Amino acid sequence: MAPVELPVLKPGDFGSDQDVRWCPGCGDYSILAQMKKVMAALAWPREKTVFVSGIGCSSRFPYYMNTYGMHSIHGRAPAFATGIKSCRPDLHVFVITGDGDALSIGGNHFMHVVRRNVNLNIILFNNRIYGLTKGQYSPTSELGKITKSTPMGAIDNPMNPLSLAIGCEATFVARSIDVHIKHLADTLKRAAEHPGVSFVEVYQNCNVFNDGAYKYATDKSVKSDNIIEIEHGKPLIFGKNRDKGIRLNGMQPEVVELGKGITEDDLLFHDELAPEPTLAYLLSRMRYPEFPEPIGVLRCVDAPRYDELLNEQVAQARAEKGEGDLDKLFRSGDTWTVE
Amino acid sequence: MAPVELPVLKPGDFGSDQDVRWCPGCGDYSILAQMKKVMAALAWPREKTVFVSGIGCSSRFPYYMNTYGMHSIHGRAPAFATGIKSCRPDLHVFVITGDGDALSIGGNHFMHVVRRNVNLNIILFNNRIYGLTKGQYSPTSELGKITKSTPMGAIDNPMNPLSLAIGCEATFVARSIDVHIKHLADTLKRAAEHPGVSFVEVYQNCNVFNDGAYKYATDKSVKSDNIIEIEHGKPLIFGKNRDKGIRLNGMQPEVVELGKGITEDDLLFHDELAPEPTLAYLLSRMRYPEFPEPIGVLRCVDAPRYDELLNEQVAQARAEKGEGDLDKLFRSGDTWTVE
Amino acid sequence: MSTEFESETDHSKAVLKIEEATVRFCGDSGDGMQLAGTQLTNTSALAGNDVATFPDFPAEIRAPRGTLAGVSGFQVHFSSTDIYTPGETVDALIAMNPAALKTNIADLKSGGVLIANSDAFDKKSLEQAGYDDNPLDDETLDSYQLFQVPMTDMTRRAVDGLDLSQKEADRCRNFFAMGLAFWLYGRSLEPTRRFIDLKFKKLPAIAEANRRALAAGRNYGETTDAFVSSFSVDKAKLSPGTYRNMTGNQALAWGLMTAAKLSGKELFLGSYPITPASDILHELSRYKNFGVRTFQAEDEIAAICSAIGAAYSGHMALTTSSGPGIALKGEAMGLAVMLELPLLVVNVQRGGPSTGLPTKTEQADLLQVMFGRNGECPLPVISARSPADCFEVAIEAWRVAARFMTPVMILSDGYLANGSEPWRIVNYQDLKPIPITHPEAPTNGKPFLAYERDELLARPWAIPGTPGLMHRVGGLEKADGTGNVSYDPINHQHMTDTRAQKVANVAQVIGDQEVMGDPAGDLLVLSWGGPYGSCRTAVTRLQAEGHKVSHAHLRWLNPFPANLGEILRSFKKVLIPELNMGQLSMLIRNQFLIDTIGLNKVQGKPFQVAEIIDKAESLLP
Amino acid sequence: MSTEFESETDHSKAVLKIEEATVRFCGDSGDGMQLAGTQLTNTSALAGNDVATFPDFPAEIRAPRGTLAGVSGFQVHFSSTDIYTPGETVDALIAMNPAALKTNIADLKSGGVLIANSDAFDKKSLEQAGYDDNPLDDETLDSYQLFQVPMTDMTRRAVDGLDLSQKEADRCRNFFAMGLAFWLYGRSLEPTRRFIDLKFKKLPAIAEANRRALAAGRNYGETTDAFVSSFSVDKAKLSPGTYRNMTGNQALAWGLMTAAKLSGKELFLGSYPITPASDILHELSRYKNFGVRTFQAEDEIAAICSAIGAAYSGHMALTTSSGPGIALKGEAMGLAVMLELPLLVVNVQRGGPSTGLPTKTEQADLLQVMFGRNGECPLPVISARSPADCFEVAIEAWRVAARFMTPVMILSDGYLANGSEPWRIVNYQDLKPIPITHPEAPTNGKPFLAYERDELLARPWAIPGTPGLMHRVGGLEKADGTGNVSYDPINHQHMTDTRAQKVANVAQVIGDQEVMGDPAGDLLVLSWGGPYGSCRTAVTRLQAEGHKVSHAHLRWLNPFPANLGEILRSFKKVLIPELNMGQLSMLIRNQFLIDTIGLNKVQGKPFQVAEIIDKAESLLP
Ligand SMILES: Cc1ncc(C[n+]2csc(CCOP(=O)(O)OP(=O)(O)O)c2C)c(N)n1
Ligand SMILES: Cc1ncc(C[n+]2csc(CCOP(=O)(O)OP(=O)(O)O)c2C)c(N)n1
Ligand code: SF4
Ligand code: SF4
Ligand SMILES: [Mg+2]
Ligand SMILES: [Mg+2]
Repeated sequence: MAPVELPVLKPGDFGSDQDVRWCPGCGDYSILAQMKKVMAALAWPREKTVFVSGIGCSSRFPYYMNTYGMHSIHGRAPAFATGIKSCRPDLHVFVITGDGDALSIGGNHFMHVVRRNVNLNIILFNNRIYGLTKGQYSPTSELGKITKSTPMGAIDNPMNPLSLAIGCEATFVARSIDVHIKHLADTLKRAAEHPGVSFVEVYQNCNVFNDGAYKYATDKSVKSDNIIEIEHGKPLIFGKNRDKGIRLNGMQPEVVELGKGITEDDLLFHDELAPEPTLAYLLSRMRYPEFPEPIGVLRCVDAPRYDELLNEQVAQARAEKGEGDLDKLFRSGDTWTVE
Repeated sequence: MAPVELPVLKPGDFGSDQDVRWCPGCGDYSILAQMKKVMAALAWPREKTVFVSGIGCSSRFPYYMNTYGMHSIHGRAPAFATGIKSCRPDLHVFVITGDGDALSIGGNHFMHVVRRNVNLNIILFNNRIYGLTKGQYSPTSELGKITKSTPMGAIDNPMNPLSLAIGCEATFVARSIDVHIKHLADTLKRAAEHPGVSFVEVYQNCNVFNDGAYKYATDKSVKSDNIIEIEHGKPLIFGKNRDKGIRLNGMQPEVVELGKGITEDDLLFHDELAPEPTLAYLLSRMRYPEFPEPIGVLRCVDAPRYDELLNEQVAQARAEKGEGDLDKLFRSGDTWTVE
Repeated sequence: MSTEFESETDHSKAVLKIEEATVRFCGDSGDGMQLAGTQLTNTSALAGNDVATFPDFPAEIRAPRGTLAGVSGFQVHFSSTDIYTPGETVDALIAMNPAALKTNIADLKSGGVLIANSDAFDKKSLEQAGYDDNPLDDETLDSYQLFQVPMTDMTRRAVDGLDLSQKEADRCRNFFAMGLAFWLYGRSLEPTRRFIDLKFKKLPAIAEANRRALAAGRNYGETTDAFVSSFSVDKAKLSPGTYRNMTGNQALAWGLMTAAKLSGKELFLGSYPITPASDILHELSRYKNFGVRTFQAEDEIAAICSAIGAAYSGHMALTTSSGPGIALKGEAMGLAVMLELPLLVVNVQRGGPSTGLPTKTEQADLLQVMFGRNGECPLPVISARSPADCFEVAIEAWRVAARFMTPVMILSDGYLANGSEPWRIVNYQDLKPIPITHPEAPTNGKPFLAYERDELLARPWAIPGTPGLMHRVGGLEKADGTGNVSYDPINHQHMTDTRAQKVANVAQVIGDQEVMGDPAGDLLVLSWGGPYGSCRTAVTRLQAEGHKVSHAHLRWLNPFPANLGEILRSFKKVLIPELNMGQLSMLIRNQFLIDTIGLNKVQGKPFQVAEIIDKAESLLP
Repeated sequence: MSTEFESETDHSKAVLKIEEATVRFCGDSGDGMQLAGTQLTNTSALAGNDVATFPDFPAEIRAPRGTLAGVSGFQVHFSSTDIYTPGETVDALIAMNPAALKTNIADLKSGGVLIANSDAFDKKSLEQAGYDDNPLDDETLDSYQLFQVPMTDMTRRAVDGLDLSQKEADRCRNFFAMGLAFWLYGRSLEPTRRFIDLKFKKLPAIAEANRRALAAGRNYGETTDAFVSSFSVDKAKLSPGTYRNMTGNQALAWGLMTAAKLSGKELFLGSYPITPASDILHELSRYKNFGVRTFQAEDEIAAICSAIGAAYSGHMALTTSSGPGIALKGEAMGLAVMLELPLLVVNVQRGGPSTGLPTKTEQADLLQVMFGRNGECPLPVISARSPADCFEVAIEAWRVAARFMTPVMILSDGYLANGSEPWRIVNYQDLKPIPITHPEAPTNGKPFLAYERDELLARPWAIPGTPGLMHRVGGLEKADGTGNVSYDPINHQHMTDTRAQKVANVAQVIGDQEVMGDPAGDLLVLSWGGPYGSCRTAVTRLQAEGHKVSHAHLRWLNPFPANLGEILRSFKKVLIPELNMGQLSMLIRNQFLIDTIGLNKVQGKPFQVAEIIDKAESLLP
């Protein structure tokens, strides 16, 4: 057969014919835009890609992508995706979810899909609020947060999605920010390319119910003090003048100023390939305001993938026993014949 | 009122009138016996104690305790317990669960009760198998394990319950072993006394469906090489002759032999009070056969408790607004009168 | 700052006295239509009318401004006579943009008043709404009294000089619309001014702007030539008393708090947010000083399980949700039935199946709540018939739950939950207490029997902390009396029968079914839940026309009142209007073998009175 | 090693020819009773009898040895005529200990053979079983033919010299019991010897011990004076063919694999273990070389969701569970109805409510599977009537699911799942293929419509990977045709009606209801599921006595066969025996307004034929 010339798809080709219905100004728009760019860059056929989501503002995402898609039920997207990927390892399967969808009602599926290392790409739009149901607190909302369901302030210790994912031994863990579009696109692309489960937490602004939740991380004047872009093999440096760094003090990270006898070599060097997840765990614990919060890839390691293993077992069984023969099966073991 | 002389209760007083129905030889018997001892030692009134469980062999536990108890539904015990404790902070509430109950179907409730730091005592009987349903693999079963539902071997990367709990910032995390009865009793007692959520993983032998799963940790001839009893403030030493230790190499633990220039001071010292859970996380990652597995208390820190905070909000609201007055409420805001 | 304070009754134009009116504000989600509707409601109620309202939200997510999906509406029905519904065909429609006009015009009655913000009918907005031509300019709207009002412009002018951004200025448009509507129906501006003062206390410029816009709207009606007359609606002859307006969700929350107090209990709510039930969680979480504990659980399963734990611990326990969440609670509800603990489960129904139409109303969960559990697993089911009725229903449900030691299901729906009507304020001390006793340790040396039963088959509610009563409960079948685990076949039959009989016994306390109208006749309209109002109105009208029609409205769906069969058999035909495909019908047909006639509709909307009348007339001789 | 090989037919004692016999082995869970029963079954089947079995497990957890809770039983019914049930009153009971005797003796028919392992009736065991005195020694058992056999002792002697521990020796007792039973019914030892050879290939000492114990048991019967005669049961006149014995769970698993192959699909099972459904998961997980993928999910919700994902991806998808797990799947089932994807949901029912009686059988989930979802959410429901029938049912269910693009519920129960009967092996190529086509990209430039329907209202099954058919599905109501989200009221009504009509259309393909007996008469026994066998036997006997009774057994519970109403109305009375409190009755009464008579029982056990006959007789003129 002659090689087929594939048409080159542009980001716009990944948009569906449905009106995008997020609130004007919502951070979700930016994530959608970056995702389309990444799709174009990856140049996978659209029909080979499936977006699966739960319920929430963020979970409307699949409707807006001109790929296959499923807007499922609240919290369960990882389970649908596991079924798809287990049967069809040829497909690229994305899970789009929110902080409530993934971590509240869907926490268990999230946990298990991560520890099984199913080859999915999970993008969590973390706006630290329930957007779709109009403003209740979520598992990532801060202590003391006043919301519709917590008029005296939230009293639940918030979850740290990255720590949780690392607790479940996620093989790819990253964080990015809705408005940091280049970083976001790069991160989404790396996540898509990772063989195994990839988990990206995206800081997303809900300008209606939780506006400014990430101001510290997006506001030009302060962000370089409050976030730190980590890169494999590089020391942890941040600050507007790149004059601050993170040093290890025993098991404890500490912020130091460069100069005054402290050089880059004294700093913690990032190693996203570390086989043990302890470093990634430590990084995930760095939280504003005590620390700059890491963005970028915290962990990226190779491990067996559930979906592949499952399909390998099928192949192996066939190789060892031959393609199943029903007539033979029916007649195996004790049978008797009536004439 | 004259002080009432409380009768001193013995372990046997905590046994109910129901026949204990585990398989002969099951590790659950030992845990039950130690729990009764701990109850007697704590000397809390029996009526102030509630055992809540899910479904599984282990979850029959409440029937055998002469306290209040609830044998609930599969995986949900933490949620029932949260309701009880939120309303009745005066009660001592224990959650008894299995590896399937807590980590498979119940993973989400486990995660949330831990991160909320509800003042419960969670004892997980980890036999790495589904006992009650007769031998399917569980989330803690090893890769490659052949069970009724995995005739070609399990392909799910097993969960590490301690890592998960630490990922959720558990304030008390410990591990013990069914047959290590003194250690078990001490650990259960410390867990019971911890203010906040306490989580104890107990290695439990299911001699019917997974016999010998913990042989490496219980067999006299090898156990001292394969487990390490950690103690706060003490260096990590193990081995039959206490001649081996754990040293930190960057973020990575390594096994070293004492002597030959290596002294106790070179070893990692345990600090269960470390405010950041990274050390506890690192310890939780030490797994047989690469490492001796830690038993004892990995983490024990103080943090606000959900149930207390909730009841404080109630008290605060009453203090600030006065005890609610329905008649006043009904007449608040816009009303009108028809003569 | 200057605010105009002319006498508001000084109408220079003709005033037509009418009996009732239905007014609907509609506009973009951001246009403040819910507020406008609420203000008109309160003002009308304060003026002594009977009122009922129905908000119509857009789908959960916010659509871009100006699109059809983003339209939000609020309907107010006020009357000098008793009313049972928020009205159906609309007498006056205030449309803030083309999209709002497009989605709402079908409900405006022929000849009705249509006020459109003509400034909003620009090319882009028309396109967004899918209009090729401007309907204000052609003959499309000829059958209505169309008033084109340049609201944006007038509002901007009214607030001129207050140093507001244009966006801020435009946000006052809804007050302009209110002012105009208030003029049209002879309403006082005072209550709304008070509201403005309170709400914008910290934003004096905004407060003043809204005040001015409000006045400008009123003045526009009064002054321009466009409107030649206004309307007046007399006071209704409501029972004497003090009233307030309440939505169903608020009434339910307050009823629950009242029930708690009446039974000497503190309330625990385990819930997970879901439209349209979330507001009960929001409301209850505000009343911690009433001893209310609310727990936003990680999911619906944890929510009900925490509530069962609370019930076991001796609290008044509750969980709230809507259809999809109720589906998730089925397994735990089964446990509650087995444990025989008092528990309230509230289902504020919405359009299904699956995620369905989350913001729309429907009654299609009746069979789910009856049967959505494994095994023979009966529990009592009660339903509310109007927003204010939710208050009573909550109390009655708890009375039964506590008396019978059983979970009780409360059915509401999106229409009741968000709709509102006047509630005659009760005095707490006039309410009948709900007596609850917890056993103490037996002193006669006999062992405590956790499943010993009283004359109605209820078991004792022994709570942790009580010495001598330590016992274990669980989901395995239990031995009669002791409650220990039992696999005995005959015991299982006995316990199954007992649980069923206990629920049947509820019929002994709920009283007989009442019938509005003659106890026999050609047609009985049998209804439950939200359609109460439309059915009552329809039957009242049919009776006035001399038809032998009566109306019976069921409050309890399980068990049925003892006399229901007798009533049903006294009519030649039985019509059951339901916002589902025949779920009550199924229960009635099964139990009474009567060939009921269904009027079924699943369109996310309540019945129109006319629909019921039409159907009934087709069945009458 | 020496094994005795005397001719097994060389009976020196009298042989009584009987038509059928029901034998039950019972003992402690550790006594190997299931194995003993299975061996007797296979041997009898190989001897040409019709057979049916019913194991009776103890509650899920293992009780201490010798306790009542730990008793395990296995009943075998074999016959020279067609049989439909595993028998009821037992002809011969083999009891390995006092606890087993105590729990089983009530089922032994008066005058029946009772073989007791007298060695096990020591003081401690008697106490554990709650016997004050040894029933073997007093008059308690006078109405039975009691044979006291010192099995423990005899077995130990038989294996003497094989260097086994006492525990190992005692484990051979079940083979002794088998040998004795085999002698009693003139059965060959050969099949069991083959089994021993295979099973203990790697443990020659154990194999030899079992072989010896087996022979010893046989010899004991042959030699001792205790037994004066044995029995023989002729071959049954089964249809010609090759047979094998199958349990319901195995038959279901194989049926599913067959259905997959017939439709050219690979099978995906998402499941979570639960009694009594787990064996389907176990069985299917063994056949990866058939392209079967099994996924043990973290819970039942993930199980069904993964299956829906698999269905979307184009596989034959399945989820299996029992009552409590099915309750958890309700929300996701609703989504499957909305997505209109083919999916099989298997509910192997057990005793409820809640955790209930996990190892006992019941049919009390019918209404749950009909209605346990929010909103109007219909799906077809099919039920199996016997263990082997599960094979057919699986295929038929998938045929409908794939044809109509709908989830289909398959009802089995603990009795069918663990019971077994002969299955006449089919030839794969004799089975009707299940044609499935997936659309390809339209070439006519028209957009692909994911919810366009064919004549039976099924939508196309477009699968990911197909260029040009990219589309999104979801749980919000969807527009007719396109499948895009739609909040339109009329569309919602239309889609609700369409989903209902689609399920109703299944009646067009399932064929008419058949009646055994006259098409009209005094009484129709209407049954579904497990009670098929008892009902068929009962009606056959009643007919033989000349009564005007017929039997109709429903396979599809939703929709009903088109001619069902006509049939029902042709009988004066309709009796519906169900292992629940009247769930099919409810559906029938609602739909046909017929005053059905229920025979209802929830005792964790199947019906006895006599129960049905008694009830039927009470209704006959
Ligand atoms: C079973 C069920 N429970 C509850 C809901 C209501 N619900 C829809 S989305 C949502 C949470 C949304 O929050 P998040 O996941 O953070 O997404 P966001 O809207 O913030 O993007 C809830 C509670 C539902 N649709 N289904
Ligand atoms: C909803 C539901 N799903 C499944 C089951 C069946 N089930 C009972 S216990 C259990 C797992 C038991 O394993 P584990 O929690 O490890 O406890 P163990 O028996 O090993 O102590 C399962 C799957 C159930 N009872 N309820
Ligand atoms: S509510 Fe918040 S998250 Fe949802 S669309 Fe609007 S801005 Fe975005
Ligand atoms: S099956 Fe295993 S865990 Fe369960 S009681 Fe028996 S030995 Fe213990
Ligand atoms: Mg969110
Ligand atoms: Mg286990």
